[in-house]
Amino acid sequence: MLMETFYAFIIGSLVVLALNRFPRIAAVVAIAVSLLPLFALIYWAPLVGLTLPSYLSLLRFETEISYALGPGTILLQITPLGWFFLFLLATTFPLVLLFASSFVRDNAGGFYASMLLTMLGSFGVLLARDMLTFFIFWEIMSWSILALVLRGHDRRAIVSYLAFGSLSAMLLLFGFMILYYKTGTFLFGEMALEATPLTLAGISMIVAGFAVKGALMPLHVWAPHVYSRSEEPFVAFLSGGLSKLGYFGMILFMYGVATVPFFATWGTFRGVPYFGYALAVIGAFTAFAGTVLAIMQDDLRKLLAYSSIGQLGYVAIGIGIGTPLALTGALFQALNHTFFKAVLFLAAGAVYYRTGRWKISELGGLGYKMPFTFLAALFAIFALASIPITSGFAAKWLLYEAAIEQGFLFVTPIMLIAGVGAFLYAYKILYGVFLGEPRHDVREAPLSQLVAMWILVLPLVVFLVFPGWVLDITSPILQEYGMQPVAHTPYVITTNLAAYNTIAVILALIGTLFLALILYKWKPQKVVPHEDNYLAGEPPENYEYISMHAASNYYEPFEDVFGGIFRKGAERGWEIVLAGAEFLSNGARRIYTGLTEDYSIYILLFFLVLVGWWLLW
Amino acid sequence: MVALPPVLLIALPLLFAFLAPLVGMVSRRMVKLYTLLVLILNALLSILLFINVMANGVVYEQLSGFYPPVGILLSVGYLGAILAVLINVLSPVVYLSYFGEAENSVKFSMLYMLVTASSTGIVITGDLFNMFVFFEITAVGSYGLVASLRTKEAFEGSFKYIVLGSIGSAFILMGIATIYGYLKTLNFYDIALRIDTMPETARLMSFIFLIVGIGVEAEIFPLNGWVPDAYQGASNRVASFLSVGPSKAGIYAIARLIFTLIPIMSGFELSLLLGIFTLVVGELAALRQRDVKRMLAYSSIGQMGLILIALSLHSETALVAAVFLMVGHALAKSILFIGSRDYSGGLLRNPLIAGPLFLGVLSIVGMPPFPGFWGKWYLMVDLASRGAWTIILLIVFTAIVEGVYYSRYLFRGLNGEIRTLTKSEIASIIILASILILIGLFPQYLYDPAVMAARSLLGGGP
Amino acid sequence: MIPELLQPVFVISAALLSIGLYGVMSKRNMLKIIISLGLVDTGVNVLIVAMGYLPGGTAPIENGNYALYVDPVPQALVLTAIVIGVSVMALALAVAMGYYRKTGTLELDKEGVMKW
Amino acid sequence: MVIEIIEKILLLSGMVALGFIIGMFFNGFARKVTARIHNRVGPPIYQGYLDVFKLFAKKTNISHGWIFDLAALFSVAGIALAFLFLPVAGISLLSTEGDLFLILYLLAIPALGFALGAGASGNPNAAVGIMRALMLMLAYELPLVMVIVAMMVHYNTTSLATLVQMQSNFKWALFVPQFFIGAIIVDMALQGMLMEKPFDIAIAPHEIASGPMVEFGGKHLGALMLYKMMAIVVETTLFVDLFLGGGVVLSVEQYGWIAYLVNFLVWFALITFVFFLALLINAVFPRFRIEQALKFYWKYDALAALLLLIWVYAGVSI
Repeated sequence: MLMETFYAFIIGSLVVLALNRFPRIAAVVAIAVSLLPLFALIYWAPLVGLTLPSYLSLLRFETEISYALGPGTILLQITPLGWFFLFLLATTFPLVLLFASSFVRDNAGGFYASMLLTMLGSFGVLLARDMLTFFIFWEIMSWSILALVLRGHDRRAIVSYLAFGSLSAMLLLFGFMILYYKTGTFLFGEMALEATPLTLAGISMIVAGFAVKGALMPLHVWAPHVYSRSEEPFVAFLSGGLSKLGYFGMILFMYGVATVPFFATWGTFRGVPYFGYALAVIGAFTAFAGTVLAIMQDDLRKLLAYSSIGQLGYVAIGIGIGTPLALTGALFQALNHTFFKAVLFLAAGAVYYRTGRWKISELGGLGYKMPFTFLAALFAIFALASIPITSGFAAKWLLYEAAIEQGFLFVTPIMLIAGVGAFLYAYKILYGVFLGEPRHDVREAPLSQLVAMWILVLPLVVFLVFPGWVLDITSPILQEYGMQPVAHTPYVITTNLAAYNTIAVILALIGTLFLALILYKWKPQKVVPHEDNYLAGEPPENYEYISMHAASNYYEPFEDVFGGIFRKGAERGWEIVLAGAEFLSNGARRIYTGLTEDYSIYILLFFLVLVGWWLLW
Repeated sequence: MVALPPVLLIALPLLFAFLAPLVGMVSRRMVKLYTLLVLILNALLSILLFINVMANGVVYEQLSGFYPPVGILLSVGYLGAILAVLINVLSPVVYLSYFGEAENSVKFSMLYMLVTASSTGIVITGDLFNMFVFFEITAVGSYGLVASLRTKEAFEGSFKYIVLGSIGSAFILMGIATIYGYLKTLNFYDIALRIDTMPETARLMSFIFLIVGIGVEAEIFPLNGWVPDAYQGASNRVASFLSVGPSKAGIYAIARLIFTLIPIMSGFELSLLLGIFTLVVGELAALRQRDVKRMLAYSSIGQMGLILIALSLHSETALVAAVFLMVGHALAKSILFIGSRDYSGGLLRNPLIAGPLFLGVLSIVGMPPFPGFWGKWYLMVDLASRGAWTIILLIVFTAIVEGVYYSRYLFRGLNGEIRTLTKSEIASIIILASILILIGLFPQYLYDPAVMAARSLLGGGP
Repeated sequence: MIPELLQPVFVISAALLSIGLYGVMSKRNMLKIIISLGLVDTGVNVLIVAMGYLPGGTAPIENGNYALYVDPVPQALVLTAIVIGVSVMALALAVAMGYYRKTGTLELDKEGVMKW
Repeated sequence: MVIEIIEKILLLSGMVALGFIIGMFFNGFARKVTARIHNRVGPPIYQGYLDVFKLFAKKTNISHGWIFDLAALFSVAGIALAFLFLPVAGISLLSTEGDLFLILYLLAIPALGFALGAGASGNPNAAVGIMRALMLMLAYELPLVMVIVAMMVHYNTTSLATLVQMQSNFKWALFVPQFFIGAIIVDMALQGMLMEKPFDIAIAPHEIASGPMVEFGGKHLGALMLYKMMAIVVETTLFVDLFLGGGVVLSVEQYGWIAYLVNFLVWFALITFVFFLALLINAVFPRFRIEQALKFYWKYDALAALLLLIWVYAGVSI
């Protein structure tokens, strides 16, 4: 059924293209096809030690397959790592399509077709067994994203995506070629890397190529533009699912193909190879700068985009540190980020669907109008801010523990302060969009959108109580790389330094909440409209909401302090690089003067040079 | 199956081309249909020939009753067969885009058939002077096609093409004269057999003459001044056809020159160097280009450089890459050039136009599974197995530059006032894109012939 | 291999070529360029004819006495080349005419759009 | 088993009640001390109790909807939760179930809950106050976490209970030279945590009408006051646990229940002393604007903390 899944995706994308005029039917077809990876996921569950009831696995999928595609051979095989990331993508994907069924209006067939191709590419990437297969599917994924980006009609998004996409592809290709040159094989399993500077350069290029997709600074420039100018269901999948593939690749190449001893050849810093340490530092910087930039955004989508960049920085930190604890933390963070950021982008989409606005300063008071959207977003925001009553905290906690375990004195505070910064922008979303003055008379989001959001909240709730279950499915990955899994029970995670018991926290919170509730219900209360208190029930003439809802320039003092340093820093740098290339380009263009005399002089000169070179000299 | 003589491929369209005015006398509107039918017939013939070659090996045919080496010999090799199919199949598809035009120019159709026939002639001939003649017919036809738009730019571009083309043909003639002066033969096989008996200097001189002459047609860097001007001045379908027929024939001639005719080591080195220069200059020049046709022309130059690099690496993998690059470039560029009429705005808002153009861009920048990807991949694999990191670095750099300017291209197609293409042009690019997809999904049907072509070339065959 | 007798011919050929190329490289008037191209063609043709020449050779007509004859192939080649050259020149003149009709001049425009 | 659970629940509830009682005492204590420094008489020392009871006894309570109510609930419950996870006088009720990171993040629950309700009120003053409070939090957290990380690496633990244990027998962190500096840095951060001057711009009563609390009244305000009072206890206890050995002077194994009593009294004396220090600073300083506060913490405090990190880095090898 594995090969058939790929066929189903290709045929499905053609069918939905043909159904362009019937968006509803197209959505149904697309969702039906999108469930296939989910079945594969269930069928392969024993691979990571999960035993699911057999009636769930309706379809059978091969665990390994090879398919001759003309010049090359497509080699596919499911691994625990692939399974983990497939879990993230396959669960998110049908739901964003469900959301899209009411959100995407014009040219829906194209949208679903491109989405299906994106998933096709990701599916192949996660199963790839050699570099050719990996690259083919990776690029299919990349260009189908480009097709979706084109729908946004935004210059910066298109140019930055394709430019950085090419950069990423070429870095990968270059790196793959170096590995091929040194090992003589494309198969991941057969590569025995010698520790030479050339291989290190190859691995560095590959990691840099993945960093583009994972939006690590300073390679993140495309992400805010793309995230803020594309349709929300796609962005939810891009940020939630596809950006993880960059980190999937990093783990695969840093711990599957290369190994810790390989990197340790060039020395270690506190038990972490310099290479990993550098990645961790970049990750920490990304986490911090992404957070600072997110605080300063007014466009909801840009805020979420920078937040994505920042949160994914943590994943890079974990991968860089590379201890079992850190890798577990990185995977856990990736999982959390998938679900809460998908929910947030979808919630933003739902808000836009009803109000038609993106600017936080133009929204407000939707909490009472769209309570279910608000609650889903609230939960996701709690997870984003890593409040200890959510699964978001467990991931961050693992990463902090890992950093302290290695004695990282300078990286850890940056991680922590970026975590605090997350409160600031999290509150900005809450206040600017959902709290404060009600300014739009709107209804709750459509059912399909609510269902999509709430199903995505579900894993966050489950892993809030039982973070150990995530550790269960990450353990086989660590074992595959010869590492010791982190000690855990379903709700207690134990490290060398401390333990974290979710049940204790949750029960204690329930207890204290109960106490507070008793205190609170002591006296009755009455609900009055907002204006009644501070406007004494008499709104003045020419009552302007904008003056009352203090959400524009919310963190203005903050921007005064940080704005100059952070805003557009990376973009400027890349613009200089582009300007350099355009300078060269001008030089090359000047060759073609448009004059026959010059052109014929070139020919004669060329002739004379050749004659001189070969015959006389 | 009846083995049809390959000469039909050249003779039929030539004959029908000169019959076209007769048809035109009956009804000028009939001419288009007539031409299309002739071209389709030719495409079918070329496919038959291709099947024959793949099944039975190289097909020879002697013309005009003399035995080789005196008589003219046609020899259809594997690479020749692939390119013959490429040219002859794409030529009617590109011609299809002419149907929407109001004008019914008999001259245009004639020239079109002429160029198709003579480009095919270049890739299936076995005689040096015959090749020269076909080169000249191709060139004359192309000059006329470029000028067919009858604007100032068209005339200017055409004139530049004529000047450089004539100088190029003079160089080819001198090369032929040198070779003939020493070896008294013009047959490829004969020359290849006895090329070692030529004095070193004469051999090098003839090589230089020929590469300078052919290089003008094959769009190699210092010799390709006409390319941007002619492509910019030409109408969209002419530019499209130029990138299918003449340029591919030119690069085929280069391949024959460096592999069969004068296979000297320094020849490969030189063409490698030229390829690198062509690639870098072409891609860089495209980066800042605002005129879409001109940008595509520079991009074509870059692609030619890439193909030349692949050819001059002298290995099976690289030659397979070259075949894929040629096919991919011909298909993708013809799509993009047809889409370049009035490109300034809104074109990509129509899904039927956006789809093929998007696929074209993907193939050019080397995205899988399109042929451009296989070309780049195998080229990289070959370079990597030699550890030629400098060249890889340059290719990587130019690929990123390509990404930048094609992204600008895509953006420009999205915003602005709504324009569209004629129905026939849309049909044409859709057919081209389908071929692109088919090759992408079933690359083995190109791969196997490509491998045979590579082996044959490396063995000194056609 | 090449008879010394022919050396003046080579000189003539080279001179024609050089003049032609110089014309192409220095003139901007279309007619002058076309004339220069004609000179280049002629130069090359002279060279090819000279290649086949044998001192004292006759025309290769089958009359039983062809021990010493001029190589016919170059002559055939040159004939073809001349034909081609004429057609190219005709086309070039047509293009020049068209250009003239559009712009009213035969000078190639230095400030035109067709550059860079 | 059941008895054990009930025992545990009673202990926990007692601890929460104790926290509230001490918190209310601190409120009166603060007003008294400040008044004396200002050479006034001031309210009686039990004024805190009176205020809270009065607010909870109010008949009319105004709310702005369920999100508004969440604020009071979450702030009280959250701060109590944080208190339970702290070792108090060496008694670790829940503190072995989590660690310092957990406590740092638990402190955010009441703050966010509070902010949620204040935001839901729709009053611009509240929004401005919350903005300032959050920025202040960002400001003081940087030096705070730097010092905490330095301590974690130095002691090679992240558990606060273990940290307190390692400081028993008067091996207080305060007496380690680098952490003496650390204590000063954290004390400055504590000033911001407690929102005492010069860092009380967030709740500035004269400018933005007490900021976040402006819309609250009756039991809502009572709950928020409870939260503010308890927060004083939690934050000073955190300081004492970090640097002053958590107030543990006698070992429980050796002295039995007397040890509990003595430790408890010492802990109480220490947190009072720490709070007293904060009050002294509070009484004599004017207030910083928010960007000044940010610059103060990130420039001077954090710079000192950076030096501390370098010091610890030089001294620690793993």
